[in-house]
Amino acid sequence: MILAETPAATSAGRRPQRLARPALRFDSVGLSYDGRPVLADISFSMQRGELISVLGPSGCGKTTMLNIAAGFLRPTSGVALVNDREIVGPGPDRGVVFQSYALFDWMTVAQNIIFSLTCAGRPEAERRETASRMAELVGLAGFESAYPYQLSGGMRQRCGLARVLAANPSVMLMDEPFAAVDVQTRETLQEEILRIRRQTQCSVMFITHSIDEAVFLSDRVFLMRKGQLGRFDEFRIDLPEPRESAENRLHPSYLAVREEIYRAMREDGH
Amino acid sequence: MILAETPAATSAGRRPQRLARPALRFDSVGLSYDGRPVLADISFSMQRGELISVLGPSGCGKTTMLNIAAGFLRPTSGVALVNDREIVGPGPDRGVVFQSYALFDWMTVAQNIIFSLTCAGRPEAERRETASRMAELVGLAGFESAYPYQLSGGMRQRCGLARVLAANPSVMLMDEPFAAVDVQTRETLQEEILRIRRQTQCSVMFITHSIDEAVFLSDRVFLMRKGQLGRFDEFRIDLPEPRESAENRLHPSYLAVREEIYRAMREDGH
Amino acid sequence: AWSQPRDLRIGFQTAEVNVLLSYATRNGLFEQQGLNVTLVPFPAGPAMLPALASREIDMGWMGEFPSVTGYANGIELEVLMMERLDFTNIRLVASPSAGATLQDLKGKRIGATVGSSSHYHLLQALQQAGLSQSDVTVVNLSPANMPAAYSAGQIDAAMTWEPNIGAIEKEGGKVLATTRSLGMITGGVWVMQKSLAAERRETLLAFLRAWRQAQVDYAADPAKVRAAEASRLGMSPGDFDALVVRQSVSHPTLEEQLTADFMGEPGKELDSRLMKHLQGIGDFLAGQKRIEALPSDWRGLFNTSPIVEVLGR
Amino acid sequence: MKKKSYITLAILSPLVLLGLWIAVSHSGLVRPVILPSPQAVLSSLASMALQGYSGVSLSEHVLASLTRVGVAFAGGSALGVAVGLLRARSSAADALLLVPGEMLRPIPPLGLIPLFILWFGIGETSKILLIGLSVFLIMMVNSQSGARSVPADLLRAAQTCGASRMQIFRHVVLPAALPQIMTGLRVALGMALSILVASELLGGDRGLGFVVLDAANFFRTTYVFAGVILIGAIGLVSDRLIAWLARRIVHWEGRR
Amino acid sequence: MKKKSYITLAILSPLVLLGLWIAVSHSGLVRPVILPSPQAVLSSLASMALQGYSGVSLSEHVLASLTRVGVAFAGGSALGVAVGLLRARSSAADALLLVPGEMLRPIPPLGLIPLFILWFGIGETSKILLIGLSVFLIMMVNSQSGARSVPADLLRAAQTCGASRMQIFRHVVLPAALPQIMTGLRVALGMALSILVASELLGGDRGLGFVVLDAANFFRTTYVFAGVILIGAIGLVSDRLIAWLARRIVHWEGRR
Ligand SMILES: Nc1ncnc2c1ncn2[C@@H]1O[C@H](COP(=O)(O)OP(=O)(O)OP(=O)(O)O)[C@@H](O)[C@H]1O
Ligand SMILES: Nc1ncnc2c1ncn2[C@@H]1O[C@H](COP(=O)(O)OP(=O)(O)OP(=O)(O)O)[C@@H](O)[C@H]1O
Ligand SMILES: NCCS(=O)(=O)O
Ligand SMILES: [Mg+2]
Ligand SMILES: [Mg+2]
Repeated sequence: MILAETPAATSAGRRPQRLARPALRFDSVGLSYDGRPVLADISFSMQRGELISVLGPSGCGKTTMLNIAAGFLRPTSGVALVNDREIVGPGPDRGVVFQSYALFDWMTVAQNIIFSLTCAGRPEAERRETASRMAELVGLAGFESAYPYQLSGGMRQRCGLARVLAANPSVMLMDEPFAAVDVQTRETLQEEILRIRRQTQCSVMFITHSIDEAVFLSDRVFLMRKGQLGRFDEFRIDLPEPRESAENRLHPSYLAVREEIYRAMREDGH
Repeated sequence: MILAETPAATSAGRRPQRLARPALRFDSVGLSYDGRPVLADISFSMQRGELISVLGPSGCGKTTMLNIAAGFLRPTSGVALVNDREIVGPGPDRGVVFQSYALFDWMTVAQNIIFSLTCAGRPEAERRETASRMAELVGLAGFESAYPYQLSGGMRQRCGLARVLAANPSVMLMDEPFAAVDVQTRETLQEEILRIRRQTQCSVMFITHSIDEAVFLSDRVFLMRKGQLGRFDEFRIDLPEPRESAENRLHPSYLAVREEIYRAMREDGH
Repeated sequence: AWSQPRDLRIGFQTAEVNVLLSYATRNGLFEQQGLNVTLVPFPAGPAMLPALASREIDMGWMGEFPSVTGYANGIELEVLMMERLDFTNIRLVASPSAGATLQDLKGKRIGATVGSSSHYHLLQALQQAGLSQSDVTVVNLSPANMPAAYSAGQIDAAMTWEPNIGAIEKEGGKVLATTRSLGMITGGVWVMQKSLAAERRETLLAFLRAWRQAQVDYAADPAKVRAAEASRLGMSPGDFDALVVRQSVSHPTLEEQLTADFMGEPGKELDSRLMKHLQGIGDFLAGQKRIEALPSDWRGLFNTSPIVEVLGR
Repeated sequence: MKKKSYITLAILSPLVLLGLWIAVSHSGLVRPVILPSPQAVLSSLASMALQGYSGVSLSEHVLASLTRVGVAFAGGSALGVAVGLLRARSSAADALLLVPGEMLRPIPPLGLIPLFILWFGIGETSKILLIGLSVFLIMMVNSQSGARSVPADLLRAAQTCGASRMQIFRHVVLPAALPQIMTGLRVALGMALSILVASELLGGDRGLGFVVLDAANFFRTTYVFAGVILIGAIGLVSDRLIAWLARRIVHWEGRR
Repeated sequence: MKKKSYITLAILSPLVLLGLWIAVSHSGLVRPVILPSPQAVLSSLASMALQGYSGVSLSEHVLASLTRVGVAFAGGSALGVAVGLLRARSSAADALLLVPGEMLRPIPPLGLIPLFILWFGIGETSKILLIGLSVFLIMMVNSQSGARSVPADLLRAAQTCGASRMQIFRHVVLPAALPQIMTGLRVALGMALSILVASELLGGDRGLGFVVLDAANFFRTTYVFAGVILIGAIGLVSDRLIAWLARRIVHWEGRR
């Protein structure tokens, strides 16, 4: 258990690194809403291909941190960088799965999923192929032409996930992407994300309330604490490749970290 | 593991019964959206003071079933009854925690929480007292005068929960009420619900994706299956009183049912 | 914008009586002269001024009062002729309960169309009765709205012209004053763009020839000529004849235009009776502060040369 | 309420009003100049339908008005929506258009008529511009407000999908503003028709506005009523058309 | 864009237009009868401010118009919101008001003037009713559409909280419709001011509409411009006031 460290200290990731520069870096980032501080002096960096999960009590600032990485919010102090360039706004290099889904009500499931391809002017055939592949992947096959308001909550959430996966950005920011999804689907999608990450070397920041999920997925877990303005403890996870193999869920090191995080949380509760 | 049974077969509940008539009863209920059937021939009844959890894959019809109980949707066939009267629309006898939160954006957290008291014309003092008690209960103390858009996702969800608890209805219908809430808060709130149920003898229908949560909370668990039009398996849970005691989470019978449900789910996956 | 050389856009007033104009258009008199006439309707004279200023109509028929307003405001217009002279077309009609004399109008509500000949008449009538403008309430209404206002008891009296003044009499209104009883003169003038006479003389002359023909036809067969306007107004020949009688109307010939009673002999326009009348209106407008200043030169207001040319003098 | 009883009520209500009108005009309480009887109005309507008005057939009057309103409505609303959305998303555009736009809105069409005659003449141009201007201004306000109500998260989602400024307009801002745009269209259409009469003060010898004005000039109250009722009927039909289209186009509204 | 540069642009843009106006009117390309110079308009404005118009001081003209518009706007919008919300939530009310309401909307104020004279006279009543009617009709459409966009879940939530029909109106439907109601208010205010001139066709000797009409009748173009600019300025100021209020009241809009 290490306290939030300097970027330099983090740079030696577990995963073989293609590039020295981090995919995402926060440097003394602080943020206040109307003068009320929510985050203060947050620093970390995330390597290319790394997957970091963020755990923490409701309202501690997870979404806020992700919004800064996405470029939706400008930090009140400090600086956030993606691929070593300051983040000044949203961009297609960073895909976001929204906690609120943020689907376009006027587009069908398929149109929502392939929106980034439409924007990039990809050919019709490719769009159609991607739409059905992604719908299949997230379990929405057969609902391609339904509208979001005709979907269940979990189906909406999966549609939002598919939209980001279809865009295939180099950094994915996922805000509790499986909160409304059943256990079975959840496990399938977790494995899917690990597979995609391995194939595309994308970096993922993943917010969740499930310790199991965090440990199974991540290279590092950030555990935020209540009322600490976003200060977090960090846990490194080392599990054999392929990470998505179901056996990892019973791996001793998995169980150990899980236990460690669980205890840190309990501690915090008192 | 028993297949969906007739109302008569269910009527012998575990809990001492005050009234013979069930709090909620579905009688061969079917529902189609624009001709596409989602539920067919669903029958069950829920006793006064009973807590039933509904588990099932995303999109299987849980919210639809709850919407019928709430009176938001009229069954296409069959009949749904609350306290032996046919359900023809929503009413204050049934409180609902919405999957989408459904908060009033123009009201503060406190105003949202006490909306049912405002409607009932309760005195100012009582409203103020309830608002702060409920905000405290769900961990929103200090945010009474914030607006919903100033809250995090989990805080919004807890605000929606507090609104229903404040109304204190005899039947509570909760649609994944803890989906966006962290483990710690979740456990506290689970215990809170059990305590309230014991004190007020209210009945609760509780939709969740967490097997642990379902087993810890419920007298019975309904496990819906994919593509079965809402047909469900039923599991009875017998745990010592007080149900909310944390020790129950390690009780052999808890672990056994959990295992049983988990296996049934896996089975379904293939 | 000029279109074809023989195109002529004529403004007229829908709520007025246009015997010769209706006859000439409906019986092809303009076509016979090779003209292609477009009639453009207006509710009253003042509304026609912007159309003249922007050269949207080539000529228009209006009371002499708004023609002075326009000239004094710098619109490049000329009076071609006094088309009509009427002594009882404009009348002040009051409800019997409002009183029988002009003095009785004190404190009453009187409808008039501000900026038109009827407005001028009303102010003159008040002056003669020893009343000031603040002794009555002048209600600005378009002629068409006056019978309604009168019927509903919203005005006690109205100063306007046929056919609407006739409609008010039909509702029981009694005449208190006319142009004649006030010792005034009034009528209708043809005004035109300055450029019409200067640049499109043939078109203008063709119009005058057609007009002359209409006057000749009217003298020869009044019933036939009146039929066109009677039908436009939806009136029976009998009713329409009665209306014309109520107007005490005459249509001076082109020859008469060149006498001192009307536009004056060429070169002596400034001394003509019509010119004096119009200058009187100018003084009135200036006194009422309705125009900023009197025209520095009245000579440009009349152009008698087209009539001279048509008459072959 | 069932669709059928809705339609019954919707038909019944004007019939009751008509009954009242008949009763009042037959009671002798109100003189016919003040309120002509429905029969008289109907016979004027019939005579217009059979013989036309002022030498022009009724269908030509209707067609002339519909053409004017149609062109002005189409042009005005297209431009209004474009400018409104632009103002909502670009504060530079908003600032530049603020004072001219908001000062123009309250300016009375009647006050503009002399100016329009001066600037655009008395032909169709002037009439169409006068109507189109009102439509434009209403649509500008409605589209701008509609665009302002786009949830922030949707704009963000579009940006992370790599949508360009234009694509965000087309695929996010415009659809999100559609509910208010459709409302605007309904208001603007009513407005366009109601300005028709004023616009036909700008000369011309055909059009329903001309009929109403001309009939008013001759105190032919039954024709005024007939003309006004025709304009009202056109308004009713086209309003229902827009409302029906709105429900089909904005199918997602209120569904959450 | 920063607030400061927004304001700069907002002030700059009318100044540029004014500059253009000065340039055009001095270039000699346009005759002063068609476009008077700003200086001439300004001097008419000054003379009105100092000596009044037609024997009545400028402040009295402004006050008369403001009172009319104010009363009509307040009354018309209160009633329009009430009826619009009612129509949105009761299909019986909607059915009953459908035909009369939608036929009334396109009916031209100019066509109504003779009837208003007959029925309500030429005093303040008529003027206020004529303006109020337009405001009412616009607000009715906007509130109804606004109420239709209430998310279904919110209505359901209110019902399960035991809210009565009235409480649902007051606490859910009205606030949810507020964004469209505020838009409606802005459109309706523009409309109210623009009908002022038509309403002042209904007789009377004071009010800015009277000034515009009277000046037009005497072809005093500079006064027409001056009057129109005053109406525009009143519109601009009150529109900004409503827009500012709207932002404060509907603070939640677009925040998700
Ligand atoms: N308004 C609607 N119109 C049409 N189909 C709908 C509508 N609402 C739900 N459905 C369909 O009904 C099915 C069941 O939806 P429901 O919301 O009941 O699922 P759920 O079990 O609650 O799922 P989740 O766990 O994802 O919330 C889904 O297939 C969904 O697409
Ligand atoms: N728009 C806003 N205006 C004001 N305060 C805000 C706003 N958004 C969030 N906050 C506050 O910032 C804090 C952190 O919110 P955030 O959404 O980042 O929490 P979170 O960690 O994502 O919680 P959850 O797990 O519930 O989603 C909360 O106290 C919240 O009230
Ligand atoms: N009867 C003359 C009317 S006007 O031209 O003076 O308005
Ligand atoms: Mg969050
Ligand atoms: Mg659901």
